[in-house]
Amino acid sequence: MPYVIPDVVDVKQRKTDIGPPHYKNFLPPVIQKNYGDWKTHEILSPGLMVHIANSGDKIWTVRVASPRLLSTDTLREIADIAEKYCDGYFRFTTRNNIEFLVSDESKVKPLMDELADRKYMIGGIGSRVSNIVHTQGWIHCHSAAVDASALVKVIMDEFVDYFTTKETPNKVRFAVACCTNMCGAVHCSDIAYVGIHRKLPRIDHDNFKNLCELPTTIASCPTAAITPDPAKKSIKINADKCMYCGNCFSVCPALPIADPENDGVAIVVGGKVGNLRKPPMFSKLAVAYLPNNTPRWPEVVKATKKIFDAYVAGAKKHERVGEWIERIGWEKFFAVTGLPFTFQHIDDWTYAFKTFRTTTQIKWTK
Amino acid sequence: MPYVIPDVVDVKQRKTDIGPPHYKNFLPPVIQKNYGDWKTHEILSPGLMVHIANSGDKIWTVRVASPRLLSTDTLREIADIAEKYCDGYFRFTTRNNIEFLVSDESKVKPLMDELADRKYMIGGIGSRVSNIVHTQGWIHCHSAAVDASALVKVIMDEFVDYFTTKETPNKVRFAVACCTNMCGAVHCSDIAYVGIHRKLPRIDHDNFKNLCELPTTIASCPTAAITPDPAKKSIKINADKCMYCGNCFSVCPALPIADPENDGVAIVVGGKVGNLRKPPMFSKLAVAYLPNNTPRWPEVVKATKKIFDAYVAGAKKHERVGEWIERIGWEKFFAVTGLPFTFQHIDDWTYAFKTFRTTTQIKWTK
Amino acid sequence: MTKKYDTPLLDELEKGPFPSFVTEIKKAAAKSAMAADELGQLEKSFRDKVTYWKHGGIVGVRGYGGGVIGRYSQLADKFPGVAHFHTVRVNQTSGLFYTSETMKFFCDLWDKYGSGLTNFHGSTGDIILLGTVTENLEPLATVLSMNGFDLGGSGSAMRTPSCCVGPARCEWSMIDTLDITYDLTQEFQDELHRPQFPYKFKIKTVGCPVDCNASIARADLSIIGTWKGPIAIDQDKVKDYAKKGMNIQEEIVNMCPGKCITWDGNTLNINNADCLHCMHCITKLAGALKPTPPFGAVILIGAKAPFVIGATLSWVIVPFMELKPPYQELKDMIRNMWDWWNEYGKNRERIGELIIRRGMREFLEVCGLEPTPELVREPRNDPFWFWKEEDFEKKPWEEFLK
Amino acid sequence: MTKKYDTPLLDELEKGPFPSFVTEIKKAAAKSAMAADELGQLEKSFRDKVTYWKHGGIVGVRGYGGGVIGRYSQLADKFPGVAHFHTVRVNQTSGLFYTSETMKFFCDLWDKYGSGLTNFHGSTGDIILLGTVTENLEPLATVLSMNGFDLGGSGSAMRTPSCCVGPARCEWSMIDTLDITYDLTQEFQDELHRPQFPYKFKIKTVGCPVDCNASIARADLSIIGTWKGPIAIDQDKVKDYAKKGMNIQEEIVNMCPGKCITWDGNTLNINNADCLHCMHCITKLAGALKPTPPFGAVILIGAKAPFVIGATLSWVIVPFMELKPPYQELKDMIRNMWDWWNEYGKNRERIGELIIRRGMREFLEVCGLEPTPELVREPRNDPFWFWKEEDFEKKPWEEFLK
Ligand code: SRM
Ligand code: SRM
Ligand code: SRM
Ligand code: SRM
Ligand code: SF4
Ligand code: SF4
Ligand code: SF4
Ligand code: SF4
Ligand code: SF4
Ligand code: SF4
Ligand code: SF4
Ligand code: SF4
Repeated sequence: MPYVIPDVVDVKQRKTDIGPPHYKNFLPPVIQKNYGDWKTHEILSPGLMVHIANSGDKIWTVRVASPRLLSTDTLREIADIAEKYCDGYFRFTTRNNIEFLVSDESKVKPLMDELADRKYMIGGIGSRVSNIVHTQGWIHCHSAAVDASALVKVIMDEFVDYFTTKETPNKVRFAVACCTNMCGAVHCSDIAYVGIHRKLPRIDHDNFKNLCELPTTIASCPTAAITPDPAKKSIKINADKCMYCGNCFSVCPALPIADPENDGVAIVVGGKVGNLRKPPMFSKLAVAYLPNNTPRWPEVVKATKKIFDAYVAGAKKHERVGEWIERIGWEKFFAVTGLPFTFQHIDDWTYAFKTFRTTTQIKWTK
Repeated sequence: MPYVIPDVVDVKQRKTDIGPPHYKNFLPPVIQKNYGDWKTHEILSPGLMVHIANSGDKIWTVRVASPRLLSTDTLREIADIAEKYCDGYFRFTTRNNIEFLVSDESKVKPLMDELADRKYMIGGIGSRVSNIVHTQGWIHCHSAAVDASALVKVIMDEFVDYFTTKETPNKVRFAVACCTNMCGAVHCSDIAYVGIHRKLPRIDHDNFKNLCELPTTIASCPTAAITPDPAKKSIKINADKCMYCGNCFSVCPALPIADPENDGVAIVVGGKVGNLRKPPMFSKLAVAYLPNNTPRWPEVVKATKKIFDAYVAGAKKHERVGEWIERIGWEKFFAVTGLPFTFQHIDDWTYAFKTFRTTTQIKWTK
Repeated sequence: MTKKYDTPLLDELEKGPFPSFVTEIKKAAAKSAMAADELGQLEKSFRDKVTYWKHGGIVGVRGYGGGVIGRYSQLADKFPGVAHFHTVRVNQTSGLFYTSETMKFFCDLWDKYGSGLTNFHGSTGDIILLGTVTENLEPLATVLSMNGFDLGGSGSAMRTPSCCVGPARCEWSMIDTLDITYDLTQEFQDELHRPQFPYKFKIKTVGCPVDCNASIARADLSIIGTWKGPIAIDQDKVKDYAKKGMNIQEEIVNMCPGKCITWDGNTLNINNADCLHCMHCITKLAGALKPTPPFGAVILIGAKAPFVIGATLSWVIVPFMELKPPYQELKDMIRNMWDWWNEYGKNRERIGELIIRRGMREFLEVCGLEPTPELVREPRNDPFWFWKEEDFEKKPWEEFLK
Repeated sequence: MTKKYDTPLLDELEKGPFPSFVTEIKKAAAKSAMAADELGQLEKSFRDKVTYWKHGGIVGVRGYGGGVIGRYSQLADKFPGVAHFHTVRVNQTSGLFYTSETMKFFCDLWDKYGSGLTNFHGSTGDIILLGTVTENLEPLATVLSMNGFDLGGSGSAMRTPSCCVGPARCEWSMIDTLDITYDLTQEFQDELHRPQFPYKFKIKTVGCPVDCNASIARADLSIIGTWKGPIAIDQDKVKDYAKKGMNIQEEIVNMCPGKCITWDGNTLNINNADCLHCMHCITKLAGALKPTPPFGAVILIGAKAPFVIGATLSWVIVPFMELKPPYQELKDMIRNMWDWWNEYGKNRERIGELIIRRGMREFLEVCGLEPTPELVREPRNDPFWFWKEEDFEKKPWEEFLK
């Protein structure tokens, strides 16, 4: 396909609703030939795997890390590398890594050498840490209580060996969401971070009537803390009911909630999405709040290390973080990580009592 | 203690708040001596066990079934038997069986012989069916959608061998509640019955204002189906929201809901209260409705037999009904019992979505 | 003497091996007009498939706000014997122990003042004396108290506490269930007899996690014995079980929820650090294994029937409390929670419902309890929660950085 | 050329081994004033610990209701390059495959019309072109369409469907994830580009229960491949695994949730009737085990982020659906559910929330689906439920008595 970018664009001529191009256009010939007819695969090293078709054909995949936020310079470089070793074919993974798709075995090693030379980080395949699913943060979103890319960077820097070489009992999926809208996969990740507020939204009564819809604003509140304030043609917030979630701000700009002193990060753990062994699980609260200590959030990194190291030390092979915790029990989780258990850990929202312990089955930890 | 019932009673002399007599007064001497100092017990036959104290002392317990609804004639007979063999000592169990407490081994066999002669049903100890926890029914309660004692009788008649001789994989705890107030232990029993309605309460507007309190009546409705009808000084019921639970009738006699044609019995299964192996479990809906076919509810007996037989055939030793179902899965439960699965089985109340299946883990049954 | 009714439907329920409640009513009916009319009305209920009792009706005895369930027939004309047919709830003895003398006293009492029909016992635990008339209530209560018995609970009151047989005849009881029940009943006579709460409040005590009194499912306050020491093992007895045919691997090891038992055919090993204190191995290997001290109880709150929020099982609020007379810590805690419930509870709101409405934190703080992971099955999942000003002062992460 | 800012805080994030997003912004900043001001504003955010983007702002392209996220700086005076900084969402290719040529086209396009910063990809799956001004939107969209690309979704619309790599490079894919995604995207262009729903609607398709695209957690409609046939076993390959040191008992047998595998050191046996189709054994013994036909998909509904009712995972609504082009049954079902949602859904009410509000029965009936036990983790527990008149006619118990 020859791509064109004319100097002068006639916007009237634009076609609509053509949808994306057909995927066949982007598949390497060996994939087109063996589409749906793969036999097996082997993981040859942390960043290299080969898929073998029933026909005997093979395709090698070399995976490298990506910060997801990519400049066109970097993208061009990737394209160049793909041209050199992969006939131009490459893909991204659902976790934002880059996969070079090599059809010719002899090109695998040279590709990996060049990637290494250029300081690409090869790895992420198999039972280890892969890239972190994340969101916009302060780079682009009005709603962010924390930056997302920075958290990814500091966590991956800490656990980088587990991307490139070391193994974990099973895959460890990290995720970051910069606010409770949770555009990342936070609610079902092994270890995840979510930006939170801890103070009431500030009501800008003057702007409310211009910028916000009353019913939508009221309906947005998960705790029904918002009621109309007819006198002011605005709203009231019941401070006792507000959980600082910020959903009212999502629908109404006149309710800013960001607060540099009190915003920060919560850590949730033990979620997963796959159906292997245990059904998919939600992440649960491990640390209710850590401060936004820019630029490298040392408390977040430390707390994560406590969780991660305890998991690596304690889990059986193939156990995900949540499976390990379920087996040892939450009381042991808090004991072995040394993380404090606070009132915030005890649910008090709509389905709270479904999380209370309704058994005398308890392990003594002290 | 010499008990007195004077011919003329001076009600002014009554003492209040004395509480029950001290339990020590009712304990056989061997129990008083070895109180809190038991070593072990042995189940010698389905209705006989012996408890052995660290001192070497023993006490034998002979258990017989009771319909719980007892006439003074029968109670006197029981007292006489206890006098003859047990120095007058006996007790009831938390499931309403009668336990004769024998301190003298030589009296055990004669006691059991006499009980058998008098057609007492000996059994219920160990891994089998015991008596059915139940409620008042048409014998005494204004709220009953079904009779309780009759259900107990017909179910126990059916499974009587499992009380007197045969074993089950683990104890099978039956319960009956005649309405959704559930004065029995229905919500946590292996197999249980609850009387239900299927039609709207009928509003007696004339009596409402005399007999009922508006806020209490509104608050009683679990689905918020009740709203005020100021014109009539009464209430309205939103037919789309009413689940026929009858709680409004509990607080307001002007809302009769009983309906001979449509009332009946639901069967719930798989609950338990003990903490052994699995934490306590709620019972879940197995059969949404069976008709009140007095006097012996043949459909209820048949449906129960399907469940009971499948459990006995399929469960591992020590598995309770709920543990067996959890292991095989609900889809298999419905397949092996042949019970129909209907829309009523799918929760649509407050916590409904917590019961939906959030995994692709499925067993194929056809 | 008493009226006779044809009862073809009920007669069907005298057939079959299990003891028949119909036979019991007939026995009473032979002597009591009330019981006879009960039988007649019941036959009609079976024919018409509907109850014929009127809704409610308040009756009671002087100085008490409960203990009697008023009951009137809708068919008083046809069955005058049950025009009134009230129930008297009598506080049972701890552990449901009786002597023949006591039982005969109850029989005499009830033949004199009631229908001759009883329930041993009601679901809550009371002795249920079924069917009497309003006039008999005062003398009945007086004779009861002369003989050392007292009424049980009804209405928005503490209800008659009850327990399992416990230390009286069970080797596994780790707390004195009978004594706790007796002591609490005596301590809270006023709360038992004079409804003063938003709704009913039930206490059930059992000696161990087997829970032979369904405490966790049917009591607002569940007190369940447990232990902290290791499980003592008599290896010879374990081997005996194996010899007698028990498949220890299948029946014990594989069924242990803590996955903390091993068995090599010779020796049973328990990793007590992972034990969940479920009682499975101990009960199935009765005599071979036993819990060791410290003994105490798990305290749980909130079980109830389905209205209005759905049935609940009790929730752990104290993972381990030592329970020695006079049980002061327990009593103080109970009073604190009642004060709070009385202050905030709505009419007909059980304490568990109030906890849901106002939050577990407030409840724990009222009771002077700490948050600990033992209280939850799992921590919350959705990322919204409350902060109090005092929380901002705590900076537990400062620990991390050391 | 472009402005330079001191960025001491961000510079810290160029240290350490993982590729740095700050380096990426700096690269773009060297050429683009927008990217340069992005860097400047971001440093300020890091200093002040707060975001400096304004709330919302609607921008778009003619004929489309979505695909662009309007974004304006609060600090336009200080950082004029990001006064406008809109995001353009471009519908990605199924499976996220690219050629170098295509990628270079995107680079040229974005250097011309935008900041030079991108995300490959957004969480929903779109190509994210980060940072452009309103004037550039029309020409950008035109050039995209000239070259065969189109905008993705935003707002209350169907969002860009996405999938796992599936049959393109995975031996376990039991449905054609790429084709289903492409076909549905083409079928529902109008719903993708013109918001007409109460709220957003996401579709994610994966080839098997491993769910490499988090479909069950992040899609209103989750389509997950599965199988009905037995698991085929290559015993030699299993033995190879054992030889290479895999502890088959521990790692496979004990971890099987169906408890349906046995291993005697020589032969692996699977009782397929108890298999839960979880994929554990198949993935861990890659090459030795494989699923066999019939192949199809489990269809699930309702996953979403926490607002307003708490995060949900999708719920099974069809235990097994064959999925062959043109996927008519699936498309009809989707249209039916959308009609219902459009009729009853409130503003900002996801379809899962509507199902909770109006009941699963109504939803199933609208979709023409039957109640089956596979839809629930467990049947309801509390004893209140609805009856419809038509239910009274069915008397399934008449079967029992035969
Ligand atoms: C490339 C990718 C699909 C795509 O369309 O892009 C992919 C590819 C493969 N996955 Fe995956 N998975 C991919 C995201 C996922 C996700 C989704 C996510 O993380 O958001 C999951 C679900 C995670 C969860 O449960 O929370 C996922 C859970 C798995 C598992 C299950 C692990 C477990 O036991 O729980 C396997 C099986 C295994 O590893 O044994 C697997 C296996 C595989 C195999 C071996 C499948 C195959 O035969 O090709 C592929 C290479 C394995 C590897 O990376 O270790 N893949 N895999 C995704 C790579 C993401 C990345 O860059 O790391
Ligand atoms: C007498 C009684 C206590 C009382 O204060 O009255 C009692 C007495 C004993 N129970 Fe119980 N249990 C009694 C009600 C219960 C209840 C409560 C209920 O059914 O409402 C339960 C909980 C049931 C549940 O989980 O839903 C109960 C669950 C058990 C179990 C656990 C069974 C299991 O594995 O799930 C054991 C242990 C065993 O049988 O191995 C047990 C064991 C025992 C032992 C062996 C304890 C002992 O060492 O003395 C006693 C005789 C066993 C027997 O009857 O088979 N008892 N037992 C109750 C007799 C009721 C009856 O008439 O049948
Ligand atoms: C007699 C007894 C049933 C029996 O045959 O054993 C009984 C009988 C009644 N119960 Fe009950 N309940 C009895 C134990 C229970 C239990 C079980 C327990 O205590 O272990 C429960 C479930 C546990 C709980 O407390 O939640 C129970 C939950 C109810 C409820 C629902 C309460 C709720 O919060 O949802 C009501 C409705 C009410 O309070 O208005 C109720 C109301 C009633 C009333 C008073 C009817 C009414 O609506 O006013 C019944 C009087 C029947 C009659 O005519 O004699 N009864 N009731 C039990 C009391 C005997 C005793 O004192 O020993
Ligand atoms: C760009 C992206 C994050 C990213 O960095 O990848 C994103 C960014 C935003 N999301 Fe999102 N969401 C993105 C994927 C998600 C996902 C994950 C997914 O789709 O797999 C979720 C969770 C799943 C779900 O749909 O529930 C998600 C749940 C939300 C919500 C909460 C929706 C809810 O029902 O609770 C909001 C709030 C809203 O809709 O107003 C939201 C709103 C937003 C807005 C539009 C902010 C707003 O309040 O208006 C963000 C714009 C940021 C910006 O300035 O660019 N975003 N959002 C993702 C879209 C990229 C793409 O098209 O590929
Ligand atoms: S998670 Fe919140 S702050 Fe982050 S991109 Fe999504 S809406 Fe914006
Ligand atoms: S922040 Fe959340 S809880 Fe507080 S008022 Fe706004 S929407 Fe309601
Ligand atoms: S369950 Fe209902 S009908 Fe039966 S005794 Fe209790 S309140 Fe009365
Ligand atoms: S029967 Fe139940 S659901 Fe119906 S109106 Fe009365 S309280 Fe509400
Ligand atoms: S609950 Fe425990 S202590 Fe009480 S009787 Fe049952 S087994 Fe014994
Ligand atoms: S008490 Fe229960 S958890 Fe503890 S060792 Fe025995 S079976 Fe295992
Ligand atoms: S979801 Fe299944 S089919 Fe798709 S890539 Fe993952 S393992 Fe392969
Ligand atoms: S797919 Fe899962 S459930 Fe089925 S046999 Fe394999 S491990 Fe067991």
